[in-house]
Amino acid sequence: MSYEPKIVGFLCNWCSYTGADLAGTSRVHYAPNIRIIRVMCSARIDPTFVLKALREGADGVLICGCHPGDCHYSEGNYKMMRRYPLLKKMLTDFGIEPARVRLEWVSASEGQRFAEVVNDMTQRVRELGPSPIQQTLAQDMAER
Amino acid sequence: MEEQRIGVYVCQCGTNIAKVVNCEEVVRALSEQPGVVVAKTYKYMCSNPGQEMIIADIQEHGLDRIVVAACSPRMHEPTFRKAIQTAGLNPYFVEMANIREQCSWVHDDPQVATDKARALTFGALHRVAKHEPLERMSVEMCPDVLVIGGGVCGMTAALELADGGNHVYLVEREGTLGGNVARVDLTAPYLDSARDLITALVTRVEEHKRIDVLVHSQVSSLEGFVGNFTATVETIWGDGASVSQFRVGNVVVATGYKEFDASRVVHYGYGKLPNVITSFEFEKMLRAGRIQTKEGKIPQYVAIIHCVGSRSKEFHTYCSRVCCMTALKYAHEVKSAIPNCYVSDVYIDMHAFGKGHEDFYKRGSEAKTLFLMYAKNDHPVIRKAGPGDDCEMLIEVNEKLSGEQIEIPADLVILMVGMEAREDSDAVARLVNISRDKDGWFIESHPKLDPVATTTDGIYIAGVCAAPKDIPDTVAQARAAAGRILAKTIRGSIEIDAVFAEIDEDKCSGCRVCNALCPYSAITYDASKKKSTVISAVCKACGACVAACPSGAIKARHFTDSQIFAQIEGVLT
Amino acid sequence: MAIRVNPKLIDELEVYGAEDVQNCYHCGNCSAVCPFSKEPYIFPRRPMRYLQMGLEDKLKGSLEPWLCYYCGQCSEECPRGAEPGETMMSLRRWLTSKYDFTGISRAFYKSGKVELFTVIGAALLTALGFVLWAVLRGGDINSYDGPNAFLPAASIHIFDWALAGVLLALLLTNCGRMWWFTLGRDKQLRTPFWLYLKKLYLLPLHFVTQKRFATCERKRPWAVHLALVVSYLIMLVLIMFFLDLMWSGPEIDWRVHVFGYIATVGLLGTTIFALRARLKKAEPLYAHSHETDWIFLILLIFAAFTGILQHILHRVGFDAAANVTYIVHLMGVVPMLGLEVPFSKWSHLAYRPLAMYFSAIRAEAKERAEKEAVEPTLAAQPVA
Amino acid sequence: MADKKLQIALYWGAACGGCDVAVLDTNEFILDVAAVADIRLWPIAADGKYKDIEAMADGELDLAIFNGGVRNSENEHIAHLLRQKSKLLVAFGSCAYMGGIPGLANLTSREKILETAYRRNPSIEWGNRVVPQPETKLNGKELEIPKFYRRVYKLDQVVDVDYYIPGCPPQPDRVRETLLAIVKGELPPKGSVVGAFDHALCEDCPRTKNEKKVKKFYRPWEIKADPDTCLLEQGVLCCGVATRSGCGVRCPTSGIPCRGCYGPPPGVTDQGAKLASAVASIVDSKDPNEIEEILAGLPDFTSFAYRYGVAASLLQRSYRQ
Repeated sequence: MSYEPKIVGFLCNWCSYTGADLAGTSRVHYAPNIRIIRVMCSARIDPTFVLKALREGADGVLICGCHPGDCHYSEGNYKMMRRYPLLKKMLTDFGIEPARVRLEWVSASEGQRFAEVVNDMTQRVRELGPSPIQQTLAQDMAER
Repeated sequence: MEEQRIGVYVCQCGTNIAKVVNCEEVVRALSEQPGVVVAKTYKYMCSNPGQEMIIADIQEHGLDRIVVAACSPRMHEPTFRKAIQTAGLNPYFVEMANIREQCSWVHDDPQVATDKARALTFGALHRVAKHEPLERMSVEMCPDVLVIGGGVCGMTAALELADGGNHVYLVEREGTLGGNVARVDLTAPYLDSARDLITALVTRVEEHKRIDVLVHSQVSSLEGFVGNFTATVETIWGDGASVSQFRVGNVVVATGYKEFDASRVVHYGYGKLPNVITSFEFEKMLRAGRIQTKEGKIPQYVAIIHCVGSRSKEFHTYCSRVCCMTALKYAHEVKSAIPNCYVSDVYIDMHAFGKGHEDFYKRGSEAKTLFLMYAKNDHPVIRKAGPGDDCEMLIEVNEKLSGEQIEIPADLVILMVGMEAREDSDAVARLVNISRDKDGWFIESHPKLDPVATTTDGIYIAGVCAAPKDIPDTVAQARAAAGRILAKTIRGSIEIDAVFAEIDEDKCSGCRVCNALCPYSAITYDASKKKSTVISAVCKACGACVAACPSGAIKARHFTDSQIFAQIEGVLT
Repeated sequence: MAIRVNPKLIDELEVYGAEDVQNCYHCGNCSAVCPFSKEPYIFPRRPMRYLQMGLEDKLKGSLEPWLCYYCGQCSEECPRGAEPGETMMSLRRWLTSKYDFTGISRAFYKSGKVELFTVIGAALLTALGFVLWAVLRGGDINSYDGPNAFLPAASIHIFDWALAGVLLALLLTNCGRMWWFTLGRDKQLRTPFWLYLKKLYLLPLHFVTQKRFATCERKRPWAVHLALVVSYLIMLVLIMFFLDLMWSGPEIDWRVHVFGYIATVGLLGTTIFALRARLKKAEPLYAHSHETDWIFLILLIFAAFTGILQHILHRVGFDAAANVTYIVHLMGVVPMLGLEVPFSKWSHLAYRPLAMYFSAIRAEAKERAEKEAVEPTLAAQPVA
Repeated sequence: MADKKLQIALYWGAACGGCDVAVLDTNEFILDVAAVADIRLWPIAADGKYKDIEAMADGELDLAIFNGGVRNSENEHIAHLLRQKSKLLVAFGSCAYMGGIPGLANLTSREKILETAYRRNPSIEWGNRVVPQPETKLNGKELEIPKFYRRVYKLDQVVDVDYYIPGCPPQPDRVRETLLAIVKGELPPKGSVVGAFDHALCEDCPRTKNEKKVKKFYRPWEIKADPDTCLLEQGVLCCGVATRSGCGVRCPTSGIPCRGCYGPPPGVTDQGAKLASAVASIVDSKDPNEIEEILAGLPDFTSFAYRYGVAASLLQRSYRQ
């Protein structure tokens, strides 16, 4: 079987998770590779979560929050917006393609857009190939 | 830890889930997991028989945690929380896996959808194992209200609240009540007297036994949180001052605005040309009952210039909303006082959005007010007329509707000065812990759905302090704020959601990284203990501080690191 | 150089019938529905703006009012009741008074009474003049034609031509002034003489066919107007060139007969129709009637009616009555032609075709100027 | 126990020797230790052969103190050996605890390290630039040197560890207290971090803390930082917020930002990620471009945030191909 990427999605409750639900109620089909985890706000997303997901075998991580200016908590998404560049920088230093992690703003009304984002993300991660993390760590162990 | 006894329930949602997801297979996979005592699938988990099945299983098998793989938790989480509570479990011991909206409805390959449903349910299973019992809290709500600002807005809110039975402290910085409306003659578009309006309000406020009016006063501090604020008010009496302190449950901020300083617009010559006056100066003339130039002459030509300080790149980009109708009111008042006077109304756009406004605009046209349009950033320029002219001044403007460069004769020019956030709005915002937008107006909780509440619980904003608006809108907001407060105080206490952030005092290092992150100012710093604390009544559980806390001292109840880690592990098995 | 706004002009225009122009807030609906409004002649909105602002010079130089036939669609579409159609009508009246150098036109438009009294005065003078003349030269009241005729055709003919000469002189002077205001004084506009020749065909074309009017969505006003114009022209030709043929007994040329009756039916029919319509305010065009409109219509009906009446009286043998009626007829015709053509409503028979002629010249001159302005820049483009 | 001397072994893996010095820095206390204990192995200070350890019975040692990470097969071999022979195994110092400074090498690859150390380094003067191999044939004989692993491990990634004493190096006072506790048998639960506190460094830092909003970051030498105010809020990247206290706030009190050697406070899974989260959160901007610009003031953030903790992080190493 060909490689199918595993993608973990961290979605804020008010915009993006609702947007993903809207994709469902509108029956907008999209790639099945994403596993969504709900958080109250994108500000709750600690870079640790992303590293944890990658470490546990995710090939990509999608972070979605309300559009800037539209946060349910008024400014939570800006906190994620600030963490994101540093997170990408760290991933690059760890030799992981930063494209495996992506931050997108998806509102509660953008079910269609959510589907497009997931499809695009899935395609890109598929092109990147499987995450090297678990395999490399296994090779390290085998060497000893 | 004691062995957990988890029940897993996979809903078929009629065929909504079952036609794509093989629910039996999900149940089979889950039933093999450690800790899972019961795993079942059923047609409609949310139906009464479905809920009763879960309740019966909890009692029969001694289940302590429940996973429901069904629709979106946004739909039925409350249902299942209630159900397991009926069975004697803490309501937070249930976790839902969204296998309908985010699985069966968006995928069509049964195998793939089943795999995904299984993964999502594994996520829920791992997560629920980490759940903790949570209890809702109740906080006492003081019924007294502090109203800051004694204009139309503050007085209306105070009366509404006091009529509703609450005690109100109305704090006004100036020596008299009335605010800016007290400076106005008639009101547009129905030309009622502002004086009558204000007098009626002031009399009622001053006579109301449940309103304490504090003039010459300022709120110097506001401590606490919703239902439990302590306000300190300083009052200055001539050369003496006194300080009073009282407890309030809620605050209405109705601090209004100040007018734009017309001398900032140099090309209008305000302050240099004696007969260029501001709208408020003209109101004074109208109240005195005599429209005349500085020299005491009756003007033959009156010009009104709109958007002074508003809708321009240089000053304020926003529209001040009331000036258009006020300008029409001036045209009307000039024409009725001096029938042979020619009124030019120099505007950018005529904003006649409100009730009766368009008709009022038409009446202005019918009375032969000459409307002349200028471009937003191409201001008219006023200069003194020559000796041969039959007027005092000439206003040169690039008139948009004709495309001509014209000059308008004028003996008296009225500048429609816009509204501006008061210079102390920053201090007020800090005082009550709310934010301001780039123009200095206070920010509402939601611009459309929650316009009088703020991100700080118990603090309401009404009237122009939130953005320019006219008297009817202001009064509506004042009453809305009062209504919100009355609805909250009537119960005597407020219930606080069990989901909020809390700081482990032992772990908090007092680094204060979290302090500025909270949009609700729910985090306070105790300087003596050198620790930060979350006021749970104020916290809305976004988790921004939790993610940022570098010492892992802040816990997001029901969204803890370990719960989310567990879910990550689960969905990736 | 900035143009001074004159807020008083709008008051001045009120007597010409522009009563609602202040209501206009320039949504542009009127110009959008008007079938004639296109670059560079955008109306009614633009002239209305000039009027609101009192830009008198701009208005005097406008051809737009003459390009409007007052179908009235603009007034129907106007959301503010600013009556753009009527405003254009009143601007035509105002322009007429501006083109006229004598000031008579202005006096007529400013006061219906002045016009009425002038018309009556002219009528009485006419009657007096003709009666005196007939009596002095010994004309026989019982003789309609022949050498002893009370009013001999040949003399009347001479009078016709004399009157026509005076009228033409007055009208041409006014037309000259119109040219000066609209084309002549515009220093920026370069209108070579050949352009005037090139467009000259437009004058008779529009005069005779009224074909622009046919562009309006409503066709009836055009039909009526065309009928009136054609009838009038026929009558004019008959009177100016074949008066003597119309005069005498049973031997009248049958062609004169046929054309004469057609013209009479046309004149009477159209004017009665218009009178009825104005009374009933049947169409936007007829909804607002200025005093001058009434006087003009009544004079026209009066002239047509008395004209055919004296003919019939003569034909049935009541020559004395025919002669009296003829005097009465002249009492209508002379003020109608002598006052209405150069100074009042009827002057538009000259101004309107002229305006179309001028507007075509102006438009082409402008287009040429623009082309010239563009071409050098094109030439200066670097070659890629 | 009182009549029998404690049997102790000290060992260094991939380490700089600082930890051993830290033990010696307990000064005369080390003599008290010597009085109650037999030091069976301490390569830096005392003689002792691996084969002596190998000859011991399992559990014969009471305490083995291991400093340094596990970089090669020798390190691992001794780690296993000490685990087997000792009742207690303590990971001593940041390298044993988290991989430490040598663990930074995990951000590059073994090949690159060898290339740099044996071929590209400008100080290499001998001619053939040979990269040593684990097995070499010389004069018909097979020579073995320890195998250089692909990466550095922290001690507990290789063997089971009883206690951790963080620090680069651990503070002598903490060392003394810990050793005393072990001698007295007052042992905390297995797996505990000892010789350090359960809170972050800031709690003990004397600098004044205010609400934090940072518009610009500075390297320590770029700014004359106020000596009484929190360094982080002045824009100097200080790891103290995400670092366990126990060192005595040595660096910040000397005007140097904390480098994070005591590792993350309890409750923090990944020190670098947490530091990133905290530091980015206080950036004072809502404009993506400005945010990037401000964060560009943190060059080589990863190495800074994981100075001691790459091997202990969630990702553990670089995955660059």
